[in-house]
Amino acid sequence: MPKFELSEREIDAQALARGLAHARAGACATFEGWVRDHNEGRAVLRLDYQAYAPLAQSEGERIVEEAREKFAIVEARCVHRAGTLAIGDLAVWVGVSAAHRGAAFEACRYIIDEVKKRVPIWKNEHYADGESGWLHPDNTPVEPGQR
Amino acid sequence: MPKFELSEREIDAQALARGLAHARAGACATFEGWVRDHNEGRAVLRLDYQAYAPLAQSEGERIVEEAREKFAIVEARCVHRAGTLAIGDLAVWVGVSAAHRGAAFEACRYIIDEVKKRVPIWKNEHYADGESGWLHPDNTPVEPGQR
Amino acid sequence: MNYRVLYFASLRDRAGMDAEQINSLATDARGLYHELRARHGFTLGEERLRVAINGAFAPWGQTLHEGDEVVFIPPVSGG
Amino acid sequence: MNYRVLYFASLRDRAGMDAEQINSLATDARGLYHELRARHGFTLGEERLRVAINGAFAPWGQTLHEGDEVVFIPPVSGG
Repeated sequence: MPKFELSEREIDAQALARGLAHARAGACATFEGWVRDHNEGRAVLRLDYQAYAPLAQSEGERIVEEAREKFAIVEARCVHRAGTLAIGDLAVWVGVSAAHRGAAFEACRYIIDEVKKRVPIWKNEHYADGESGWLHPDNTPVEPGQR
Repeated sequence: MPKFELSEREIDAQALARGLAHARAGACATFEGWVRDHNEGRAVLRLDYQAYAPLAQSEGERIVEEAREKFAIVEARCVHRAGTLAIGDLAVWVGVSAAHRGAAFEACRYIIDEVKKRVPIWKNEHYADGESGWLHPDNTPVEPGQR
Repeated sequence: MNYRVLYFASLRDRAGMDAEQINSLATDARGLYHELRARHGFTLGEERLRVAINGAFAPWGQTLHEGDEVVFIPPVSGG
Repeated sequence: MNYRVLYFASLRDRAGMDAEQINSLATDARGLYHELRARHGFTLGEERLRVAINGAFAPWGQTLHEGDEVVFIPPVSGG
């Protein structure tokens, strides 16, 4: 089973969390990224994710593998949505199980931070004023002229 | 709705997570504590939680309130089980939503750390060798003679 | 004076009961614990415990009143 | 040589296409990007981009071969 997945369909967080269970796991940390109704002070209506799928897949797998090497964890999974999402939709899910909570939290944080930095996925936000724009990792527009 | 709850029944993590949703929340961090099959090298069969319920309730609420004051979060909830649990059972659930992931992770970690330090709930582990024992916060036995 | 004392975890096991009504000359939780420790053979020292009076954490030296509910809180281990 | 170039995000919008086959004298990704930047009016400089060749990140100076798939990766914004 891949540890990282790009999904065109709704993410089933509950099923994913069940997949982390293990008798020696005493802790499970999860992170969910939801589509917010605003960014940098602008009202957001929806967004599209574009991805360079083969590289997103391999880079995502690499990140989860790094987390397994760096932290004493039992299981880890990450699923990122592609396509068009509405406010409140689950855009990315990360889950980590471990014997102890420190490793679970740290690995979960590591995975989402690295995914946002390195995985070739791009967010195009559609604003209430009719404009749209591709975003930077820091959530500012890619091209100053866009705003 | 109380932000902290002691529950004799199974915890419904999915319903709890839905309760954290908010259009301005872009991040949700959760923590689940599961009953492990071992502790300090001993095989664990099951465990009981005992609680001083009124104080557990008020101290739990205070902790969630502190998290709301310390971190820029939207919603936070914590539910802790009482009674007898089996290996793999969900013993405690913490969930925090926030505009950004840093606050969500930090508040979630704060709540579980403080709950484990301050809320009057005690874990009695039943071991494969037929013994049982009340545990310290560091998961070592309360009374040295117990082992 | 009369106090109601609740026991949890290892104190409950040692005392062999969940709770008791106690008539004591002790006027604070410290004095009351010393008395109960001698009676039940508790091994946990004051420094390992916290005190709750009527459902709220309180200092060891807080004056007790007739009918107060007193709880000695062993090191907790939830989560 | 012939290369296949894929475009994403703002580069796709500027180029007005998802992908193109290109015949170029460029022998590495740096040379190829300079050529395409001039053609499509890309505003992102090399220092803002990463390069992937045949589905793996690669250095700008890596020698290209006939039929390579080259992707210039704008700053990502998943999550």
